[in-house]
Amino acid sequence: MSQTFTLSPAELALRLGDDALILSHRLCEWCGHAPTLEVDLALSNIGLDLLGQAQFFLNYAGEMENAGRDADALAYHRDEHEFKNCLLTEQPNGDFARSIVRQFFFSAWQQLRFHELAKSGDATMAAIATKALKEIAYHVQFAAEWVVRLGDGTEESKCRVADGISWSWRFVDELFTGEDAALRPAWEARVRATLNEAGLDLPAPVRGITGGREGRHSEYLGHLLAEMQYVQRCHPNAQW
Amino acid sequence: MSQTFTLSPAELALRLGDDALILSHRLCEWCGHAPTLEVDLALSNIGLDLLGQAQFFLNYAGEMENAGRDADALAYHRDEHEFKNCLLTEQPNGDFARSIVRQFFFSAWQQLRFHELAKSGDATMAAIATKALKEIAYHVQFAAEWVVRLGDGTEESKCRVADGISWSWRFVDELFTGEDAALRPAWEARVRATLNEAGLDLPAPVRGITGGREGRHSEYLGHLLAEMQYVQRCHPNAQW
Amino acid sequence: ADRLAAFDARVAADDFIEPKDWMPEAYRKTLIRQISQHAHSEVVGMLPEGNWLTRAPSLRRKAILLAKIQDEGGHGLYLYSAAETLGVTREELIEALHSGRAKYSTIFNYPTLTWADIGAIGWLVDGAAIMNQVALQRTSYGPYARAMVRICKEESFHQRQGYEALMVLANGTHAQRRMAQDALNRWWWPSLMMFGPPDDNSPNSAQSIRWRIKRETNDELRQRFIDATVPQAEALGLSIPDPALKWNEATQHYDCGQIDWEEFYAVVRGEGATAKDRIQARIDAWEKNAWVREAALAHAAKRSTKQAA
Amino acid sequence: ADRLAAFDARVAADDFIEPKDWMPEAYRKTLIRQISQHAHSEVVGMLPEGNWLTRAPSLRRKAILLAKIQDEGGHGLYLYSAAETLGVTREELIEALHSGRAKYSTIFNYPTLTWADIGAIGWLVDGAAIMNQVALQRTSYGPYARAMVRICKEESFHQRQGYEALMVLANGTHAQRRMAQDALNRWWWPSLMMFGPPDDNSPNSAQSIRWRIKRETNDELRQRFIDATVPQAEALGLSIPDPALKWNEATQHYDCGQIDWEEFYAVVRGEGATAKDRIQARIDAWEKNAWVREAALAHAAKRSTKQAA
Repeated sequence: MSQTFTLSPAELALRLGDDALILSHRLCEWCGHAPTLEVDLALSNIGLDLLGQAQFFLNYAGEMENAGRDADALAYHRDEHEFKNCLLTEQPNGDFARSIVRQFFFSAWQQLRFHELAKSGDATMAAIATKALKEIAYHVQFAAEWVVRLGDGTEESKCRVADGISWSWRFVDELFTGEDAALRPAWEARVRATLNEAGLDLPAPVRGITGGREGRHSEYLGHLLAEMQYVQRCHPNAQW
Repeated sequence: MSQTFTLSPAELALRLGDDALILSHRLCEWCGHAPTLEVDLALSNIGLDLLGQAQFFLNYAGEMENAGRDADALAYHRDEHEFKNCLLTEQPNGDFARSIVRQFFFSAWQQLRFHELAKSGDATMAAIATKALKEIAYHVQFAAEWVVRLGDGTEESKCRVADGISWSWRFVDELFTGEDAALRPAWEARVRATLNEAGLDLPAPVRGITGGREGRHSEYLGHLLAEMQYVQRCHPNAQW
Repeated sequence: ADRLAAFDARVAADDFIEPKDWMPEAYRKTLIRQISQHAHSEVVGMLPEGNWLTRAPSLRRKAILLAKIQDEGGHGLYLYSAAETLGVTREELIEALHSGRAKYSTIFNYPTLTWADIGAIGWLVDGAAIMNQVALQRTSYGPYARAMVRICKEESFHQRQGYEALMVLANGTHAQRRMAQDALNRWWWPSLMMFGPPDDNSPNSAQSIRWRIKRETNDELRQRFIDATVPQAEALGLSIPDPALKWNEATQHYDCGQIDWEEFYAVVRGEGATAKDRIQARIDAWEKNAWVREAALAHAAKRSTKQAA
Repeated sequence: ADRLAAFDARVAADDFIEPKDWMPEAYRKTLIRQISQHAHSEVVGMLPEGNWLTRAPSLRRKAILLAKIQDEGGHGLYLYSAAETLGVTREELIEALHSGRAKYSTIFNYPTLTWADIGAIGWLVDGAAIMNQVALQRTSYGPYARAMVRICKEESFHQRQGYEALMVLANGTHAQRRMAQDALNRWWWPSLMMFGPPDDNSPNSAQSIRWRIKRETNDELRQRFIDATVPQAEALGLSIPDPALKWNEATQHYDCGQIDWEEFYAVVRGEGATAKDRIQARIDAWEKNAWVREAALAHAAKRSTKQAA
């Protein structure tokens, strides 16, 4: 199943671009509905950063493919099985705890992954990663602080954040397939530190659910794409 | 605003077909999620009846249009502003009380409207209406019984059904525009009888919200159509 | 001991046991487990198909799918009723499902990702279910056997509809053919797992066969399913995703590759890709609508008080 | 009386009143009402645009829209802060919004039905808002005036973006041009209503102008908006949905048709097409997430206890 070792740069750009695209879409769903105005703005901020990353990666993936597709063509005119985002990013928002845990797990992974990518021989990828790392540092901090607040808040918030962790934990394995496996110890250390501060433990290992990287998604992605792509699909030749 | 007096048979078939199509879609959303298995089956049943009506009316509308469009073409390839369903049918399910009130208001209107239609000089429309009336009698009864159960059940269910009534009440005016205005007294008598049995009153008049019959919808229809039409829009020339 | 011998003799003679008849406690328990598991499977099975109701690509297909799911809910109802004749309530059975004590078929813990999955479920999943269930029409417990007669009839119909839907895709556009093949790729192995663990690892089988709760072994049924399905796939022009699959002239059966039993047991343990989503959907439907059931009970109580007065 | 005279003199001299300065109670109340209504409008205004975030037809447009909505949330924050300097808490203001005691701009009770509505809102709604607000940069209350400087700058930017988005549609396919015209048809009259009732029916205007909370009358501002907007519509090739609209050489202004004030007052009363949806969305966001705010407070309390120990 693991194909990371032979990953082409175009495939890697597609994966990282789809991760950012899909998670930014989920963050858009929070807009106007967050617990406070300040949190609303912060989630929009993260969403905007991810949307920017998606544009860079997908445009570059399109360039490498050299078939005349730009980021918009890739975002709006691929079918579900052509999307390569990890399953974690497409999971529904659930309550705020689920969304925050998803963000924390993902951003902490992105931070490590992009740190490697910034040293890549591919100058474009390295430049995208370097720019993104400044944004990601804030995403990790924001999400980690909320994990701590919720874990060390009320009984209810502790329950909810624990539920969020057990929901997302099943999708962690997928982040560490192939050569990314090497990143796992550092990721677990980072996550453990925050969970401990929140009075929570790292969950026991579970059977990981994978497939996103090969285009086999959860049932949620199809609904997301139906909404995201609808206008473009109805007007295939229009400019916007 | 009221254009019912000059309504062409094709436009009428479109309106009645869209009503049935959109409400049956909402009922599909309940499938697998209803309060009991029995209710689940009953809602599916109503949904199936309405879906059948939609097919008859839309196929007939397509025939009259004489431009080669059948019911599928009309359902899957029209844009939002071309849909002529009343706003009541596109309202979100909300809780069970909202859905049941929506059904009761709509089915009670349909019953009166189709009773007239069954006497129409247009033999096709009359036949569709006659067949549908048998189904509708059951829809009205099912919904009315639940309105009574909820109104005369617990404090909570009474609150919820009252909320459902006030949600849907704003869309009642639209049902009685043009020549359909003559149906209103009979409809109000029917609704009042059930509400009284449920220990509830007919609400005070409010400013009605209209527009569906002219293609100006609520924000909900666009999301519904994105989901309903997505596969067809992605594969415009495929057979299914 | 006399009662037991009489019971065994009746069962061995293919006689039906009825609710008021004496039966061994183990027989009763096994039946409750099996019938309720079957009922839960019907009800949970509404969800993966329901996932495509709102996106069905034609009005005709949408109506067929809605009617099919409705049939499944109906099967759930007959089966819960059959289980209730054994002295449990539907609420107890549902509570066991929601708490994870009761199981349902592992197949429903896989996601439906394209419209082709709806065809594949009809063809393969209903096909496998029929293979499993056809013998149950003559199972020893009367109410269960009678429920199965009706269920099997409807499921044959569903299977044909599923196969026909897939046929349209297989003869359709490039994208549709891809969808159809992809669906077969994803549903083939889980369908084979529906027959349960291999015979050498199926502890309850012998007793169940003796009780006529089962009439053939898992491996026998699985083989029959493979033999029936491979030519159907060929007729569709689709490839079974098993490089080891080959007709064996000697046995007059298809040989096939190794099933990933590790995956099977993980899904049984509740670790399937959509297990958490499925059970959460059921729990939500039950808990968020509790007020509706309470209202109905309260109203019925008021009404009977009124009538008594 | 001395204090009042001094206050009036300062205001008349276009001096800024600051939070610690003495001010008449009616002035304070009027300001709280006006600033909080403005803040609520920004926050509720996030919803109709947010309705198209998940369907924005290009990544660039999606980013522009998300950033715009974020700006509106930011405006809400500055304005709540400005209102808080007058001695109310944000919670009190939000409670007044949710209970229906506080109002927000009627414009946000109309639905966004196509992507063109997003362009039309930027062009017309932000355009009208700027017309209304530009004078508020010199309003007499310092914190409000300073918030408005920043807000007006961002809203000019939004207006240009909205107009540009609509320009693309107006020059696009037949369907896109239809969308653009339809959006103008639906948003034109509600935009004119944003300036409030006609002067002869606007009881608070005179006092507000004396207090420099307002600097021009509703009708003056409305006329200025019409005069600025008609040529912009012409440049787009779109028609203003008002058959009575005509340039008047004598007045050097556009004459226009009668506004449906009955509709305006109905929307003010909370009977707009999406009023119930808007306020319900805000209440849901607040109530369903109450546990998050409680957790943050509980955590902060624990932390400060720990630090004190």
